[in-house]
Amino acid sequence: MDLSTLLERMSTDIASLSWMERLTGGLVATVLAMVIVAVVLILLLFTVNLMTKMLAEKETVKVNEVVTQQVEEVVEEADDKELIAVISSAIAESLGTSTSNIIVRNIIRTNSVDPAWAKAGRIEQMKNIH
Amino acid sequence: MDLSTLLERMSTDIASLSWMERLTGGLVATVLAMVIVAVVLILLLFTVNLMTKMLAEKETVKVNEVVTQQVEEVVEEADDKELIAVISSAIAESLGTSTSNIIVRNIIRTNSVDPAWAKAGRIEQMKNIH
Amino acid sequence: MDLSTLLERMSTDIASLSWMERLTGGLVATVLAMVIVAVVLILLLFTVNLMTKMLAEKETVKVNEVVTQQVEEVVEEADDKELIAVISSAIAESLGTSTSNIIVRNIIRTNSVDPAWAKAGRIEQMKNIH
Amino acid sequence: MGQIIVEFLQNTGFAAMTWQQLVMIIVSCILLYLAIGRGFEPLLLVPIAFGMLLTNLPLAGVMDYPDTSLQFQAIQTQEAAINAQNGLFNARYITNIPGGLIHYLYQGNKLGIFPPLIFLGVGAMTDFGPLIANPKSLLLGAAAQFGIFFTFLGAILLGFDAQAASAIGIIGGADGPTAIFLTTQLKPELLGPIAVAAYSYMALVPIIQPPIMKALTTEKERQIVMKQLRVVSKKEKIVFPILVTILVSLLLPSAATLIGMLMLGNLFKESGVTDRLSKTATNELINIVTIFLGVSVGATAKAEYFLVSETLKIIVLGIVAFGVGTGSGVVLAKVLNKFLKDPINPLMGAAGVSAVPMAARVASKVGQEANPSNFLLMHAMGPNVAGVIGSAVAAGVLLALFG
Amino acid sequence: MGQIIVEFLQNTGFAAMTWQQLVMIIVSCILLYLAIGRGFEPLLLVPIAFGMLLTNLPLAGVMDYPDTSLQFQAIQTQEAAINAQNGLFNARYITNIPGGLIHYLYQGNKLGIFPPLIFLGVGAMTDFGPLIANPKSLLLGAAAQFGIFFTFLGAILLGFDAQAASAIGIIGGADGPTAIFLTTQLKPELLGPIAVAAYSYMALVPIIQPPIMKALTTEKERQIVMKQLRVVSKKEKIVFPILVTILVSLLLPSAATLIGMLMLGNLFKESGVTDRLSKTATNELINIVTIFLGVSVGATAKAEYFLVSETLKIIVLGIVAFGVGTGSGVVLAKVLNKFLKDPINPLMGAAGVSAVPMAARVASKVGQEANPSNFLLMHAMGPNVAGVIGSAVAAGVLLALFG
Amino acid sequence: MGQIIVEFLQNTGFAAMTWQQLVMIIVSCILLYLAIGRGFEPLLLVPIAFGMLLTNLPLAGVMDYPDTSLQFQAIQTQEAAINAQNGLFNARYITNIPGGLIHYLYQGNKLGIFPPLIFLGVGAMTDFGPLIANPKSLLLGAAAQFGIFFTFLGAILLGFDAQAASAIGIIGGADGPTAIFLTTQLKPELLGPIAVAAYSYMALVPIIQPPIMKALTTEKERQIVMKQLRVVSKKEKIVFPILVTILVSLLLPSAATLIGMLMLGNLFKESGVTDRLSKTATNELINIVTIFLGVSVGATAKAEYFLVSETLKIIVLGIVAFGVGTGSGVVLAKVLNKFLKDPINPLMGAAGVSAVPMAARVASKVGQEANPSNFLLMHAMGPNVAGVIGSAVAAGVLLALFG
Ligand code: NA
Ligand code: NA
Ligand code: NA
Repeated sequence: MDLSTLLERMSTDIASLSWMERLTGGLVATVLAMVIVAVVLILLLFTVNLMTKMLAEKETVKVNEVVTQQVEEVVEEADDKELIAVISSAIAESLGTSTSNIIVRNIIRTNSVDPAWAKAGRIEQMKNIH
Repeated sequence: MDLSTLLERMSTDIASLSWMERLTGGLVATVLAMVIVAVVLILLLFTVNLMTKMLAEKETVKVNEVVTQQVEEVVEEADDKELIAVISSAIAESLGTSTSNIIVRNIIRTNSVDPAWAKAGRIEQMKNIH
Repeated sequence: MDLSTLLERMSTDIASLSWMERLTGGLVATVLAMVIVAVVLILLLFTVNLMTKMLAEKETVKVNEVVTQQVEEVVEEADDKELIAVISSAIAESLGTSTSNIIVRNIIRTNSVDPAWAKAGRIEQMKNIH
Repeated sequence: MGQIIVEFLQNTGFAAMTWQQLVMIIVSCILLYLAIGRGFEPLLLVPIAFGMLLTNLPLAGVMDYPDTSLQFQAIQTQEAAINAQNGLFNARYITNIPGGLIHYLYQGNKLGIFPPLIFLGVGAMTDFGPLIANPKSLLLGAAAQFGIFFTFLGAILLGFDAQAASAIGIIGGADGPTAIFLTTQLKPELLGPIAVAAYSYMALVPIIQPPIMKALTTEKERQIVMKQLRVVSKKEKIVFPILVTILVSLLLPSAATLIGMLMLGNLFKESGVTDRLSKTATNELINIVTIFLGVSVGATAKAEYFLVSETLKIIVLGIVAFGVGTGSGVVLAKVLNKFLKDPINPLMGAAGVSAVPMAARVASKVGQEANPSNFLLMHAMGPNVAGVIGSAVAAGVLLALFG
Repeated sequence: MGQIIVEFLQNTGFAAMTWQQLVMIIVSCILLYLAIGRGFEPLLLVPIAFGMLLTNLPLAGVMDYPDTSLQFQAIQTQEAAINAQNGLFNARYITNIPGGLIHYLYQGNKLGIFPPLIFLGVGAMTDFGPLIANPKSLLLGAAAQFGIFFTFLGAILLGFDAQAASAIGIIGGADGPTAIFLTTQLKPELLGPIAVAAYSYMALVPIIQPPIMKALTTEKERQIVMKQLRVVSKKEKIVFPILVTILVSLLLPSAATLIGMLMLGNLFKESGVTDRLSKTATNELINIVTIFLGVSVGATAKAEYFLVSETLKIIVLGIVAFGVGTGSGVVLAKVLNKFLKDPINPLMGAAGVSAVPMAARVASKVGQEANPSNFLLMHAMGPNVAGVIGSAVAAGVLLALFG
Repeated sequence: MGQIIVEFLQNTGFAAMTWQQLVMIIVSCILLYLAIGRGFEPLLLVPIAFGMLLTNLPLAGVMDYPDTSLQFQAIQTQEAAINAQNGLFNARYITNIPGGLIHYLYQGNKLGIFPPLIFLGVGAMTDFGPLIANPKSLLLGAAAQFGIFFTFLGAILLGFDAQAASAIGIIGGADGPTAIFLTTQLKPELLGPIAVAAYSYMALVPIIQPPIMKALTTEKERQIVMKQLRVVSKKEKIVFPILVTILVSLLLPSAATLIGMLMLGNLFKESGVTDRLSKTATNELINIVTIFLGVSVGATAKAEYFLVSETLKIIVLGIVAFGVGTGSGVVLAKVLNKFLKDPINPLMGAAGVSAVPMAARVASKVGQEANPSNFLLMHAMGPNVAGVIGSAVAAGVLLALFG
């Protein structure tokens, strides 16, 4: 019985195989499978190395530009205005002055990608889907 | 062959039609379809005009009332309290006083419909679904 | 006709039953069903009472500990930092000083479980699912 | 050309419309008005009414069956021949022309999938704390189901068969998903009127219940003050859903699906370690299912099935069921008071019909009218959530008897 | 052992690949580049391109049919025998070997479920206010559909049958879900090229439309200023979707599903009492459906069906449809101006092809080039959303004629 | 009346319960305790354990098959007669009595739909940066799969057939969705024990792995410091998922579905232009699928299939698979160090079994015990995510050999 038939019978009719045949078949399958896994991942390793080299050579700022632009579009001014309004009034209250006397000019938001996304709202959605 | 049969055969057996028959059928279908689209949208135009007039005559504040009420229910005070707590303590820290000496009385939130919705939480959900 | 057959025929062939038979069958079903509902909920009542007593005896802090730990893990510092940055700069602006001169040391967030959850982000997700 | 135009006009909905369809379209517009203009259960009435509208538009075919075929493979091996003799054929089920959109959405109801998923979300929104703190609430939750069985009897006497009578009675459970679940299992052809009646009466709780409550109680009874509920520990809240699932399912296997999903949702909430799942069950999942369930429930209310004398009977029987349930809850509370040291405010009995949390709010409000300093909401939540369990159990009993 | 390795190598995709598949893999990578690197409709092109990639990987079988059987139950009772004589058999449909993942996802397209769900979400994102304020926009929305029927005629003359010609023409509607819905109903085998063409041209609106707009208008016409739109009341916005559903579905029953879902979504948004459902329709539901729809649409573009001469014809006819639609909208606007007191800026006509809201933005931008102080975006949104209704109506007409 | 009560009692779950079902109910409660009380993988163990509970409640029928019929249409035209002779019949598949809820949810597993959707979400949560920065991690990810095949051999020798042995071996991949996907394709009847074993061992990583890691390494080896990983560019991260999909699917077409969905999710994340889809894939979609998958996986653990001697063997073989995988990763790292200029800390090899990101954290923690100033987490993430790819590839190999 050749190996190919042996593997076939291991999945269709293992009861008919002797213990020795099972051992042989199991060993063959184990070695074969492990070799294939290793070969696939090693080829992947070479390919990733190749990719890294190729991209490093051609590296430009093009992609980054697109991404940045995307992020900027998402930032909603209305949002910051809300925050500014809240904070101004809080400060005003605590200092005993009226809101209109205080101008919060520039709030730098760190780490704002995710929340901004969530707030981008209907307009942004219509822009993209459909 | 009448037009109805011609249209029928265009979808079941177009290969048997002559080029002239196809042209005729195609033209008929095009004109017919365009007319129907136009008629539907023109009727819609009249209907929308009619709707506008009818609603304008009867316009009351009933619907608005319901909606406003809805929105107000959604606003959660807890939320504002959280903000007030955060801001007070920040201000207190920066001024070197204890939180309990500062009372932030009144934070006006603009544009708060959407976030308030998200925070309305379990109670509001149970109220509506089920 | 015994009651069991009667109930059977009420669902398969009610047209063949006399009005009296329907009344009998209906009454039997009503009483039977109501008794079963009552028995089930009364047994549940006893069981809940039992549960309460058993858990009261063994009550430890184990479960609470786990839960607390869970909640604490969820709190993301980055988040508070963002808030601190925003608030500091707002205060700085309003007082006319530079941000780097103000240190907001300690913001106590109340009621933060839900928003924290939403912000816990990718890392926390990977930790749990998969 | 003229002939084509005539043909086309004959194929418009205007030409094909029956007066029954026109009536149903008007009914659906009234329901939309009640939902949007008056705020009655809009999250369910809007999809239901819109489904009702779509299904009654002539020739639109939104509920049409698909045109399907079976393609058998030729039998060419000995194995295939042996299989064929045992009734096993290689075959593929093919859709030639797709069915209407709502035909597909409706499968979630027909196969009993959507109502338990709604229960999963409801469970994840429900706090059983008041029930655990005061398990006697379960008695009130049981009593309020009497309306279901009383109406069952009435429906039998009016000529409905046992399955139909069960589905009509369950309207008295004041629980939409349970009513839909039981109806699709026992009498799918009545789904339209029963679902519409169930949700309408749930929306009308603040109008239906107070007169009954006041008629059955004295001013003094309504003033009864109840002592504050104890705090329920986290552990109890975690054990409770598991315990209820096991006990109820063992006593009444046919209730396992509804109770199980309700309690799984609650476990997601109370366990404190599955917030992601709890959040999804109470938001996206329940919302998506609500849209699909609502539209397809409404779409079962086709004119030809809806505008029949049965519908009128169902609507009348439904409100009887509702009223009797309210009343029997109140009466049991009064009976219990003869035996209890700490009396129950009998209004709490009315909250047992479920319709969470509306019935509890109504009960608490009527109580406060009698005694403005009496805060009963938490006490009413106990019978209220017990009523959810109670009607699921009642549905299980009816399924076991006539399923 | 050597034999096994040879066998294994023969079973790799490298050994089985055809040059057509290689071409398609390269095409899908180009589409990914356009979507990610250039930002063209990424939310749809990324899933579509990835589906195209997966389906053309040899032997991967992501679209494979399952291996299924029918198991008939033995006929053992008299009732079963009688049923059998009437063609009714107790039987179970069994999956022996599951199909490919995308085979299952694709059912949502094939059965016409996904496109109406996308429309539900689109409706919940759309503001029909500008259309209600200026209903004449509907005329422009009608005119812009002429490209569909013009192309239909061209496709007929190029030898396509009426169903194929309809599906090709609908590309000119500039509306992805409508194109997919009509194609799956009339000519599913062309879904790949038609969907790819429809979404590509929608992405290319800013490049395709301006030259046509400028060629058909004078500088002076483009400078026309339009008076500000009136404020539309909440009530009008609520009544509008109900009215449109009823009127359009009665006139054209085959358009009921698309129009109905679009308007249900809009009602969720405008009613103000179903925010939960509106939010879900515009977020999770549409996102999930978009992923599944996109991947499975892409997966229909198998090399053997895609790389045929018909595809080239479709791509050429598609851009003709698009261009004629743009042009006919502009021309109608110019014709209308001969009759109207307040003239329409003819650029508004180009917005009628839909591709919401890109076409409206392009029209408004071209207008501003001619007159920097002229803000036309709101005016362009009217014909733009009218174009969505218009192409759904056009799809309904084609379905009615050739479905 | 008495007779009815007796009948009813006989139909309770108490009367019908077997001792095996009781054991399973207790097991499910223990799993709930481990999940909730001890925090072991609660997001999956809670649904799994609850599904196990429900499925073992006697007579509850949550996994019941529906009762279905086929209705053949009468053959009345010549065309229909010709079709019939070719085996094509007009017929409709009808559900008489719906199946259990979990029967329907389970179809998502049975048809291989849920695991790839989980992978879509996992991909959108995964950062392949550490792997791209140090591709040698792939070798460790390959080595750690040795446990799978070692256990396969053991299972064969213990008398399992090749399909069962494959499904048992894949437990060593420490990857739930992959284990479920492979098992449903090769040996669905073992899904219960295999899924439970896979998720349990994944939860026990912090207990199982450290002793093995310490036994196979010297204190000095564990102290090895690795140099910081380079920054990976956005472009590399975008190209990587496309590249891996194409390469792996061409080499091993049977791995295309899992790898493809993993990489599509990752592309949603890294492309930066499909945030909506990425967010949905990592939240609502994965949560909904997790609930359905978990409950239905648990429900396959019915007492009669679960409480058999095979289950014990599977549990023992599973931990062997896990341990051997951990060990072979460590050993390969030590072997590699003989050839590399910059040595690898051999603990990194243990992270290759996947169980993302738990195994990486454990490896980094054990490293820090030996050298408190050594931060290895990012280095461990490389082999860790390589292990996900590795076990998907291993599953593909087993499918190709025995599918
Ligand atoms: Na109830
Ligand atoms: Na259009
Ligand atoms: Na792995």
